[in-house]
Amino acid sequence: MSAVEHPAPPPPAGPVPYDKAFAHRLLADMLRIRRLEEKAAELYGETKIRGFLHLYIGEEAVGVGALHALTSADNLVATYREHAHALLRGMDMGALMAELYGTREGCARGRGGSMHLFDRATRLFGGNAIVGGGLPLAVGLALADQMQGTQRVTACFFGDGAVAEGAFHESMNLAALWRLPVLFCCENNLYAMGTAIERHESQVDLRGKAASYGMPAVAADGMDVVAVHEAAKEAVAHVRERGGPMFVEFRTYRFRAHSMYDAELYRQKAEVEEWKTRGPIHTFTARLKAQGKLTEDEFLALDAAADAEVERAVAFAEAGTWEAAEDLSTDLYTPPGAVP
Amino acid sequence: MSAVEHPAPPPPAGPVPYDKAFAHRLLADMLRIRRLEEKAAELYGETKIRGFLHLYIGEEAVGVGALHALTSADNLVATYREHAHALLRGMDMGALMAELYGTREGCARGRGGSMHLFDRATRLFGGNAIVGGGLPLAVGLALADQMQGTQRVTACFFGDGAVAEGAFHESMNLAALWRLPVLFCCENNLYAMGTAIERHESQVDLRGKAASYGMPAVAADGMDVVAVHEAAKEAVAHVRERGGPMFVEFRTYRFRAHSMYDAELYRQKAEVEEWKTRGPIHTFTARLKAQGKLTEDEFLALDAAADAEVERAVAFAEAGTWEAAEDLSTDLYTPPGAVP
Amino acid sequence: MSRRISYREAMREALRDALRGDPRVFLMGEDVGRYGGTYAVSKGLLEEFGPERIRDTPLAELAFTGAGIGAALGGMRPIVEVMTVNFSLLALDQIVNNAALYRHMSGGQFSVPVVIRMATGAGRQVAAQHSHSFEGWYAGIPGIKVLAPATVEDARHMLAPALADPDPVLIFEHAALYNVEGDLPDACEPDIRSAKVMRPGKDVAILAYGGSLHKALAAAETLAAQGIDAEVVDLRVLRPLDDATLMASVAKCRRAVVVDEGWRSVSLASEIMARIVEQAFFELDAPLARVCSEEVPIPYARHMEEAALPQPEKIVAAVKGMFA
Amino acid sequence: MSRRISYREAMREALRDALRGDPRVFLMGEDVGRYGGTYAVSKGLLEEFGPERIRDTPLAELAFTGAGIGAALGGMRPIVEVMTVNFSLLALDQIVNNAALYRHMSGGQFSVPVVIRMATGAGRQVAAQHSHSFEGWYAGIPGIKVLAPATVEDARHMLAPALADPDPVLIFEHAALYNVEGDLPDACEPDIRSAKVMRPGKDVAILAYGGSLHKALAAAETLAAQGIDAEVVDLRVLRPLDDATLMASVAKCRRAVVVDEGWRSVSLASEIMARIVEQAFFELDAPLARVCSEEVPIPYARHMEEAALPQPEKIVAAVKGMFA
Ligand SMILES: Cc1ncc(C[n+]2csc(CCOP(=O)(O)OP(=O)(O)O)c2C)c(N)n1
Ligand SMILES: Cc1ncc(C[n+]2csc(CCOP(=O)(O)OP(=O)(O)O)c2C)c(N)n1
Ligand SMILES: [Mg+2]
Ligand SMILES: [Mg+2]
Repeated sequence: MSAVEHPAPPPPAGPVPYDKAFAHRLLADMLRIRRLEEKAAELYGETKIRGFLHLYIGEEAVGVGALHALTSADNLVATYREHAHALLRGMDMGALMAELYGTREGCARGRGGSMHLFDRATRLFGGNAIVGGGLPLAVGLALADQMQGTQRVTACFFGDGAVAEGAFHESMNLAALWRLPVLFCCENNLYAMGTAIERHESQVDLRGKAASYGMPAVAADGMDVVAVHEAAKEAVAHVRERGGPMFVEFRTYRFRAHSMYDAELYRQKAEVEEWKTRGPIHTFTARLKAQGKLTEDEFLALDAAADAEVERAVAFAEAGTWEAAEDLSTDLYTPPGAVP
Repeated sequence: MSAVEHPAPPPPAGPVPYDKAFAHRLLADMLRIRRLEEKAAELYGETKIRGFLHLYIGEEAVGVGALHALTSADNLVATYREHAHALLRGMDMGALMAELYGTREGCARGRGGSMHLFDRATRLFGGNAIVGGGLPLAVGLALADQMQGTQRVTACFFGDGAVAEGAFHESMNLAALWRLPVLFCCENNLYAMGTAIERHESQVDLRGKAASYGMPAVAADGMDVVAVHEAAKEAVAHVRERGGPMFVEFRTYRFRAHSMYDAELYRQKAEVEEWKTRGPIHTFTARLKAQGKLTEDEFLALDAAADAEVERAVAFAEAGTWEAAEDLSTDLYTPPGAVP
Repeated sequence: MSRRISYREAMREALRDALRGDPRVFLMGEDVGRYGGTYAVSKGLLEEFGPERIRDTPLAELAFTGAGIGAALGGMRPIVEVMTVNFSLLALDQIVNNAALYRHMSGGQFSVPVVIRMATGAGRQVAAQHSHSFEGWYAGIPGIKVLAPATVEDARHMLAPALADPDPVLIFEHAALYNVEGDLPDACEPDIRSAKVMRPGKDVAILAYGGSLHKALAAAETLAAQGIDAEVVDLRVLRPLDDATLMASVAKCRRAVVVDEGWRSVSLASEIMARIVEQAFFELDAPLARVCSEEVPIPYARHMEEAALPQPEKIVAAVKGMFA
Repeated sequence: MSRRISYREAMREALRDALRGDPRVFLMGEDVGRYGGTYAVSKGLLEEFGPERIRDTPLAELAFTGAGIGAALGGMRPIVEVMTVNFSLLALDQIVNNAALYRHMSGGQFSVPVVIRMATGAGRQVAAQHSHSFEGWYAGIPGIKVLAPATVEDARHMLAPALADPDPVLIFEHAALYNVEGDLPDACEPDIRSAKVMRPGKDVAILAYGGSLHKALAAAETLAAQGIDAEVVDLRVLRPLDDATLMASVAKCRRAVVVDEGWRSVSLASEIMARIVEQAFFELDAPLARVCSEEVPIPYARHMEEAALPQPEKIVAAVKGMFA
């Protein structure tokens, strides 16, 4: 096992410090994401979904743990690997699936697809497919809040690969310099596409970067929804109370290919298998059961509910309609009268 | 005095650990730069020189101390504030002055002016007027050396302001990741144009940045040519022996305006005056005299030599000729037969 | 009634008005505050509006431009100053991939009411890296609007409608114009839609904008003395182009020359020529011509810089070539 | 004699040849090594040439492109792969302000023999931020050369002369072409100077490049069936444009349409139209036309993407409009 480049951390263990309802909510959300994406992969095979499709499978604890630390008044800026984030903000799964289909009922009218989920109602500011491209936006959203006296956190997600981009550096400095309420959430899954973190970062402990901007930083086991949620809660509280930014690194792992085109030449099967044994859903399930907070029947019910939601979403997407080609230019500019 | 935003460090003191000849060389070089630039400022007033002219006055200890730690085989990448660097690499002062005049005899045929001094013979790769723009070049030059097995250091100069640019971050990471022989020389004069470092960097101790890339870093008093030279020697030795990069921060101060258009609204006169009392030339002169390594006559002779060199340079530039307008496109592309 | 004012002061008045009139408006960029603005445009504004609203930024073009876009999404009305168009290349990704695409790509959910100002152009011997004119590239990007005030009137009055516009608006201020004075009429119609005939004529349409407008007007005077009555049109709005005004002028004069300080190839000038040949081909009595910057990095030496840029004499020569 | 080969394999063979032939040549970019190349172009090269010469980079487009320029200055012959043109905006400053200006601005002291490759274009439903075609902008930059291989022959044979060129050369590979197969003749003349008539004709010149070339050829077939004999020219070299070949084709056909996947305004298409009207105005029997991408961010949904891009039917319609 030690031949793998990135050994997995010890499996998450210990009692889950949440009441049953909340623990079930976390589990249910991880299941919803997992089932949604498994279905999406299947639909990709059927060519119902096209373009790029980046799955979050394996990383669900990060999105679920972190987003449950935010309120609906907070802002979210995400990447192209953002099905989980959209769903957890409260986007209807049907609207999400319809967007993957490219129909008019999609959350971005079918124009964005998987990488560009937007939702004004839940303050989801995309779905950004330029690595690092969302970070400056997050800084600006937080600046707007600071200037308007709005109490709000802007959470910004990005991968380990994004840390190498100039955009990361400039955004971190701005946020720290101006003490803006930005929560920088690094989803460190150890790879930027096929490039292992050791081959793209000279210093793989990313908290040191935050320190160099005088920004507090913390790392958490991204395979453990409890660890993620606890770290995120503290970080959100810090940002909310102090007004200044914070950096959180979630150490996680992507179980599937980078996108649908990836032959995964760059990592060993054994490494993936080892990390899968730390899968966020089954380890959490096991802990809850061990603690008597979950029965197998309850698990099956949650899973069935997730499946049913996915089925409904697919049905909704299947019943979708196409935007008219004549509307190609609609909303290139804001129509007169629309409030921006 | 304490009302100023950036109090000056204690004046450089203590014995100068160099023999007379080398000490005189350092002093002579500081004087050459100073006299050259004083003259350039005068000529700017006479409109002999136009465009942007960024003076190094006050910062001479940095260039002189640092460049005397390099050999002629090393590479240099500089900024738009690079008269000193060009001269210290060994560029003929006449060719430099002619470039400021814009004549064909200039080091870049009059095409570059003050911000774009180039000299193939002394491995001076510009004069770059995009803040941070030279850093990636330096990384690439060092990469070429590493790949070709050439033992050479590439020194790259940039200001405190450049540290905020994405180019800095990306370049530091690349150099550290690939262990390239780059010497990152930060001329921290506490201001980026009119923006004090506290208003452009969330963390003003810039060594922390280097640490976040796992790159060794050191800071030196940039008003003290001895401190600069010692730090630079060690850093160059480190890069040469280990092959990996190093970051050196020289803390210095610009006595003149940022460029010729600057009303200096952003800093107090008292601050400038205080720093002037730490002027690198007169403090070094005083130390040498106190140590018996310099007489007033010797000083006057060095100064006169500098003046004479400047006079010759001006005469050379005055006698210059203009590139023909028909040659506007010459060297847009490499002419056939020219070795790139 | 009118008053004498410099382009710089006109721009500053526009900024002051905007800041006074709407608490959501703020200005950010490198050295806009304590330094007083590289071109002294924002001088005095820090004192009146404070460092929150006249916000000096680090050298981080990509992030502060993106932050302006984000702040616009967050309900503010930011004016981002990118010191010069040269440095805007570092911010281009944010302008294209966020500002320009955002509304369309989000299915119409979000607008980005940001204004991005920058100085452009050559003519001050600041050499190759500081003498670019990339506004033509920006004029090719759907989802944004692009303005080029060439007169004190436009310097004074384009900012308000740009800020009122719900979509990203870029304003290119030619650096050589800041010191130019002009008569500012007391009553002006703010308009960011139309081109404007600056000098009516009948023999040839000279279509120009920004710093080149004044060269076109100078050329027209020379031509007039030689019996050629040129019409000079100020494009003013580079995106969307006001085709109707341009075509009317071309149709009337039956000859046209486009003046553009951008490099000749793939320029705004080429776009205008393409539109003329699409829309007014049969009105033309002669091939179109353009006077652009030569396709070289702009050199430092004055005579070489002059040789590289559009000049009134080159415009005159181009026009006369059409009558040869 | 010829053999069947895909565009991807042709490009890979070219890379392999270059790496074998010159120890100064190396390839660097995101995921060129262990991943095998985003488009699998460089698959297998890491195994043959090792991680020094097939160099995976961090996500740092600005710095690694600049490092390629620096390495070229330092005596190497780097091939920088920017994964796609979309991300090249982040590197544009280095390409313009260093690569393109360097030789001229240094008074001829330094050349920059770097090759920068990138995938370009839309058509695979990857949505607005991943579907740009900015090669037109690059074609407007003096100091660089710009190539657009559209055939397996050019994919196989443009790299060697690009590397032999002492100045920066950009190569745009249309992402939709990688899977396309073609017949590669055993003997080829490597040439990065000229445009090429791909289909001789006499009624209308269709000028196209890259991914659009194949659409132009398809349109020509349709037109032939309707009695219109179109000549199709592959631009191949986007800078410097081979005016002579283009004008010869235009003069012969007296009608021309330009096809360009870039957004319509300020595009390579507009440049070619401008040149035609400058150089061949009196040869024209009809207004010029162009078929470009619609001026919108490219949408994800397939039918909307198709509507946004040039298509053979649009080319046919544009041509037929000229005969109406
Ligand atoms: C600026 C930019 N460069 C390159 C890409 C292509 N690309 C898409 S995702 C990706 C890897 C990103 O890795 P990371 O940030 O770690 O996120 P992850 O995919 O692992 O979640 C790359 C190289 C891009 N989209 N944007
Ligand atoms: C990318 C870029 N942005 C802005 C400028 C304008 N500018 C020139 S010098 C300068 C300040 C740079 O400060 P610093 O790096 O500290 O160097 P210093 O001038 O103090 O030596 C600025 C903002 C530029 N040349 N390049
Ligand atoms: Mg990753
Ligand atoms: Mg400084």
